[in-house]
Amino acid sequence: MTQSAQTSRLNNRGLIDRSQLLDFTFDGVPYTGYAGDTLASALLANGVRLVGRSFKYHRPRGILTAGSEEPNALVELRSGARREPNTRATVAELFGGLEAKSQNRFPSLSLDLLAINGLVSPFLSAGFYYKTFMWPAAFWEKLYEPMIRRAAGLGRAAPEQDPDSYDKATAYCDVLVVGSGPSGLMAALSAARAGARVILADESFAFGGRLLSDARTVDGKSGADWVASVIAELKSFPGVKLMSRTTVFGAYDTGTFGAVERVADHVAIPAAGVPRQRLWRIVAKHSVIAQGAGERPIVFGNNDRPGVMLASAVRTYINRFGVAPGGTAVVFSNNDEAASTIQDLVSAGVTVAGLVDTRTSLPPAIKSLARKHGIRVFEGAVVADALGGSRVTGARIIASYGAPQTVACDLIAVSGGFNPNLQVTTHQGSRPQWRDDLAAFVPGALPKGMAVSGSAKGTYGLASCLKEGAQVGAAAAAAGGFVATAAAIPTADDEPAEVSAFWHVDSSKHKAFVDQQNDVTAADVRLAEREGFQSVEHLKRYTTLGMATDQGKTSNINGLAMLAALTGKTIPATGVTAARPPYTPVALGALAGEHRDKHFKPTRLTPSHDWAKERGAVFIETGLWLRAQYFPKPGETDWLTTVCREVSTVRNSVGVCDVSTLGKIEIHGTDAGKFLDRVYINMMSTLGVGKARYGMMLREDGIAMDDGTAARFADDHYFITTTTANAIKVLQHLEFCRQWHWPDLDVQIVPVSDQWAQYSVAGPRARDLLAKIVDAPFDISNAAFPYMAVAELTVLGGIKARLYRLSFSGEMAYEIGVPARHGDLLMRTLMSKGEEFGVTPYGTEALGVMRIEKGHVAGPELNGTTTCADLGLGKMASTKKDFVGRILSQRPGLADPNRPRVVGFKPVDKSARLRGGAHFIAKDAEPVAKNDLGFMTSVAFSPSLGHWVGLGFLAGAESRMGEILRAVDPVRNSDILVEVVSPVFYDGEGARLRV
Amino acid sequence: MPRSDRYSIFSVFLEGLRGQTGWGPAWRKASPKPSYDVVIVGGGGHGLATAYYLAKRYGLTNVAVVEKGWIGSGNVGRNTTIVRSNYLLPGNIPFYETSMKLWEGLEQDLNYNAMVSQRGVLNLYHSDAQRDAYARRGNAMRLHGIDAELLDREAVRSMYPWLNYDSARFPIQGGLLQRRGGTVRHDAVAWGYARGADRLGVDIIENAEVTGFRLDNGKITGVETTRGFIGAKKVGLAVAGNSSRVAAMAGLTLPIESHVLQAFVSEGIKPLIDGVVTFGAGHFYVSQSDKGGLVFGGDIDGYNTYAQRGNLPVVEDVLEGGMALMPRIGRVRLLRSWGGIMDMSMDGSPIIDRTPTQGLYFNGGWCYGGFKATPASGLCFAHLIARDEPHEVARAYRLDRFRTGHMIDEKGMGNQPNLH
Amino acid sequence: MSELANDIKKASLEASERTGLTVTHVAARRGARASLDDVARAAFGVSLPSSPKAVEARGALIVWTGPDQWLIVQKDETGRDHYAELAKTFNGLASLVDVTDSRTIFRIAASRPSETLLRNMGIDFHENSFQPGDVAITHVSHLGVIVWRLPDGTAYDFACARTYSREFADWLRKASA
Amino acid sequence: MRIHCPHCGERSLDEFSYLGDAVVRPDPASPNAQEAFYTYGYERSNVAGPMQELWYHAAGCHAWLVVTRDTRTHEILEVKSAHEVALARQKVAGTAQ
Repeated sequence: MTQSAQTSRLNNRGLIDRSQLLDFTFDGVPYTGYAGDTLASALLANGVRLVGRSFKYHRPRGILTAGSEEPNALVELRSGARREPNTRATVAELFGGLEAKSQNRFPSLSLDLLAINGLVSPFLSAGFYYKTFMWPAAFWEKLYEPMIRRAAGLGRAAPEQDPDSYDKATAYCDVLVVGSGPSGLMAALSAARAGARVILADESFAFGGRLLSDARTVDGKSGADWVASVIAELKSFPGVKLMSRTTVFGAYDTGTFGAVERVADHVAIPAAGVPRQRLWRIVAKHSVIAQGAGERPIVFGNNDRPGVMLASAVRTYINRFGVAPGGTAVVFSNNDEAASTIQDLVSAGVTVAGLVDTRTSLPPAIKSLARKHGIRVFEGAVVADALGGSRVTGARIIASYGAPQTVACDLIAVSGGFNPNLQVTTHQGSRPQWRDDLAAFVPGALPKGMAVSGSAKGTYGLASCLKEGAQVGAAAAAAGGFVATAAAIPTADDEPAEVSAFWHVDSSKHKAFVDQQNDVTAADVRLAEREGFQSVEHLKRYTTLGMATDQGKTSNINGLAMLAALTGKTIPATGVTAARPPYTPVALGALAGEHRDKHFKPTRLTPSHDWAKERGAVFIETGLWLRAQYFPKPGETDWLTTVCREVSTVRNSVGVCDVSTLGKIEIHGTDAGKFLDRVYINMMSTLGVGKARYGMMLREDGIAMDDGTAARFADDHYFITTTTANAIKVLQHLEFCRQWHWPDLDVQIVPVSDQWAQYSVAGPRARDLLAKIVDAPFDISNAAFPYMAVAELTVLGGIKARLYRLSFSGEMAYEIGVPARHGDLLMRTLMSKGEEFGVTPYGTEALGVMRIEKGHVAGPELNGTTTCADLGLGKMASTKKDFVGRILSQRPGLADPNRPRVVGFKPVDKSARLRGGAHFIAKDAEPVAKNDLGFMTSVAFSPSLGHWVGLGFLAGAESRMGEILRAVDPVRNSDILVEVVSPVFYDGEGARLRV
Repeated sequence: MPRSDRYSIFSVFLEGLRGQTGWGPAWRKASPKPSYDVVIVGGGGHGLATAYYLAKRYGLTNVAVVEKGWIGSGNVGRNTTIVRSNYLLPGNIPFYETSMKLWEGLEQDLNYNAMVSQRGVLNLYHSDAQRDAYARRGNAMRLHGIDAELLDREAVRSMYPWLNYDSARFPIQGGLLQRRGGTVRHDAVAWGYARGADRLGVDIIENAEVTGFRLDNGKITGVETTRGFIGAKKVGLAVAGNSSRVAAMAGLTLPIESHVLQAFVSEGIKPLIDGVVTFGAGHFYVSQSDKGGLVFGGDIDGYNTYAQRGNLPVVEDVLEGGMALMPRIGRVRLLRSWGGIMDMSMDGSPIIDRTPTQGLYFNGGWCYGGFKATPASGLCFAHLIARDEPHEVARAYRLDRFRTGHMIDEKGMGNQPNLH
Repeated sequence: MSELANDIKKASLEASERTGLTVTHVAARRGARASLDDVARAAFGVSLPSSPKAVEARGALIVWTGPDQWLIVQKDETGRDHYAELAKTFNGLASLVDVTDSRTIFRIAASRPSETLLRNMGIDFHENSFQPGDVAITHVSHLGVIVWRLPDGTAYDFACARTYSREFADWLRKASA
Repeated sequence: MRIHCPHCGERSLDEFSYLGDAVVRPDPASPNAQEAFYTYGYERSNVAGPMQELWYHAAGCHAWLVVTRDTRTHEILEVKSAHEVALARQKVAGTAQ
């Protein structure tokens, strides 16, 4: 059942589609509206005026505007997981089934108990909280702040994850036109006719801007009809992209614009596969900003009462939406647009009870218009106060002559003049300029490639806007190399637009709101000035003026003008706060696009992934890779059991691990050896063909960057590996060295990480297993293919492969590489042929256990602050050559022999568990910072030794070998004794490698 | 003197009854005197705090702060308001803990409510290695007597049940929590210190841009400003973001690059996030202001710049992190984004030291840790200027540490400022 | 592994994974660019492109992939080892690496990009901007890709790193819908 | 911000990574190498105005670039291949000897 039947809807008026009746609810009450309505216009059509409560004083608020600058009519739209807080009813497009709720009220909109804040408001002046709530200190977090936090905020975030999807897109054009009012349309038309690629974007669901809102004619047609004809022509150009429901929210460097398209906000639920919104990065060679101008209110007493509305919004509701926003109106103005407002009100059957104009002498045209309609004119007068509570009941008018008078009305149409919507022009740092004749700021110097047109530039008057748009559009296309002439200017009149600056009625005893959303009053501005907050930025920050969701579109200039009056400075000397992106608020989800949940970052799969998945592997995220962590067998319920079994199998028989994640880089060229000598600390040019060598690279600042192996396949051909984590960094570094440091060297660098499936085959039976897959006549005997040998060969009957006799595990081991497409086959074959040896696949956990048992350093030790000496690799550095990092590694702080070094640790109580991150303290010392000797970096339970083992950095390591220390771990309540030992726990002589 | 100079619930009540007419300026609009004992260049948080502590702790009241625009116009008014002392390295921990303790007593000290709010800072971890790195950090804090707790996944879940636990690309494993960490109302810090310094006799001179330094025999004698020459026995620079530019006027080259860090605030919503949460698998950290806005940020844009604005790719990167961590905020809207220029030092840690010019002292290189450091930075800089020797908790912040190889590199990124 | 399910085939767009190819990375040796060009012209009848272009000659598609670097994409033929032949041809003038398995190559058979593909590409993919024979090395949705438009204008090839190819196929499915 | 890669054409900022001041690695054999490397590594240009800097086309052709960019406005004044700049530098150095 509908509550009321759109009692304020005007017959035969507006651009709504009366054939589509739409049901919606507000605060649970059902209403109807039409397609083409906004939520605000539909509410007004149903006579609803009270829409929200204000931020601080919880005062009743209605609808002030008809656009995206709305400070008051904010609602929670939709419900459940789709709940959208702070949605401006003035731009929310009506759809069937729309649900909206008022916000920031308790228990209901009409009875808000927090309105009591209004009664104590004398004490809640601007910044009062900086002066109190200080005693006792502990009460701030416990009492005062929770109270403030609960009261603050507006709507509520959705209670669960956003169920809708978002998308990102990029578009290129020669000319981007932002705004489709008269000027924007003509700009787009001129550019399109010249053959330019044009994007025309408008935040509304309908193109036309003010042409839809004002009763004007262009070329003898109604505004809407003329718009339709232009849009039809624009559509006929293949190079034109028309984007409605698209807000260009930010201008960034080099012609890049951020825009958000509301793809499916006008339906209840987006269709399958359709995103709710789409983020556009628009790259424009030239842009035309034609976002129009926004009307500003005049500040007077109780100017926030529902029923006080911008005059331009009154016209929009009448003309575009066919709604009478009131029954009896008072028009309060300082400019000539009052005439249009009066005409529209009268034509809509609204009684105009008075025209109050701050100007002492009105233009004759306005006077005769008023006379014609029998409207009382108050010249040189102001509306000092709106009367009424939850809706306006009258206006108290004070003229320069006579006593104050009260005029009954339910609508006060207010206009204080216009502010060009220049925000986007300032995003790259240009400052606006003040124009006294317009009593407004206009765009200043513009970023390269940007032009402004129409009322966004301060050009008022329909004919002038059309003309300027045509010229600016043609100029933009011409600048892009197109032969362009301005489109013929359609016939239209310039409306009079004279304005006389007027900001604030100071003759009221009531609260007069400057920033309606943040409840900043004229008294707050006065107080801030009195306390010395006289910079416009101080005013903003102290009072919160302009910091609401409209970024002060309806309040900044008024506040600034009031401050200027108080300080005696001019407005331009007072300055203006900077507008920042976004132009209007943008859903956070849209800025993330599809990159959330599992798609936050891409997932990289190893060549044996499918096989490992079949095998029941548990996977772990390693950077962007998904790697097998361990391979539980049926019956194994504890990861440690599985990992110990994998390690033992490798140590006693053979295991296979996918190490394809290592970075792999081909280094070619006649100077390849020379080049590698300069990037590794050790010699690589002396490496024999068919051999591999462990290598370490430093950053230029002398700190260890990465380690890996270099294999030499020919005089001019090396193959190097990097750690999984540093693959990209090392490639970038090598390219830097090649291109910038030593451009004369003949070196070619080719990344091949993805080319090779690379598996470690490790354990005493590794050779036996490999013998089964290596094609004859390749000899893999220890004599023919010893430790650190490498070779190119074929396996499995002709598959090209590379074999490396390398060991990370400490066992006799190989790494075998095959082209990645054969990786799956190779793994399956190794598993089946290895059955007789009891082969096991092993994952990253077992890999880590064995490297710790062997004392190999890895990521936790290569932490970006350690030198190779710290890592126990100081002797590797060649003294016969220069290499990256050599010079700066000699600085005293890095060459200091007392720096902490890597050593091994084992628990004194063999059953005790070691913890990474524990700190070392001398056995009898207090666990305080001055006694801190170092910290544990890597730990593992060693199945080979039957107890935990660890690596860590220890100050004075050499003199502490064998010492018993405390390993304290207060964050995990652990404090145990450990013995300092060699970092190599297993096969210290390396005998097992070489068999 | 105005009727209500001391701030309290009583004065607020009294002024409420009297139409708020008895308040005077929070700080005088001072004009420069011919000379001072100390001139601090930079009316940001650090400069104002330095002046305050010079007067309050070191008895130097013939002090001026010169500011090129309005006080607090730099990073003290552009940051994401977080305070914490959860540092890793011994060169940093005592300093930031000194700062934390000063925050805890700030309001009573200044008689100004800067809304120091200790609602906890939680750094999430997403892997075993990250957990151990946080354990190392947490343990280092505990050894310094600072609170730190290592939480597991369930403990994190009980604090923030609606983060993404079930469909995350990098699942949350736990977090390092410092309960004493939190947020402070940033502008109020500048105003509070300004008011405090003013009441002790310090001249705060706004709209006076320094255009040069006057030297005599290698010793500083004063600063040239757009409001004329101001003589000074000692000059302290606290102009982070512009350090290189200002120091260049004194012939100094600094191990600092200027980079932009973007910050963001959403529309106000009812309480959602109590403390500060940082994502460990992406560039995103967030808290909620008392007004209800989600205040968040991510990584710096990564190129040298003096333009106080960034570009779109970083905006997207930050929000991708945000949505990955908290997919509930998808329909909350971004209200405003802005950029602050960071003094990125070559090891990610600050510099508080003498310069080769006698009487000229330098404070800068704060990277994006400057706000939380404000009180200790002011105290230590005041100590250095007054005593001509470093404060004991700021001894590591030497200008020459890069030359000697004694870097304080928390992140291990080396001399690459855009990676810190 | 075939990364692309048949379900992405659309009436207007035909997407498929290309198999049976040999892909060779060719990087000019220092100072050998001119001689390399001579040899290439002798072998293929065309010069190696110096800008992001792909040229087709004698069964090979030569794709610029950076300064002095190219991919040579050839269809496998029984009894021929393209890589070995190229290595012989360019011996001493260029470094060659068989990178056949480094990337997965997807093909969209279309004479112009769909609206969806156009907006999902980060570069200007408009048919007049990205013309037949054009090459771009770029990224889409955090995934690196080398894309070229066949010189005859009949199709677009997307070469993505093999280990990301499932992720890339997901993107392609969305981007070509 | 968009950078015109001399090889690939104009691309968005997110394809590039930044190193900073385009300074030349000092001669490690020079007697004041310690000081020269300190200056090279730590006292880099931080000018407010046009600056020559090194960028890497990470998501593109992997070329290092020398970009002249105004740090006050982000306006890019010139982009060159770093490899070519380095070669020219060596040529000049060679001629000087």
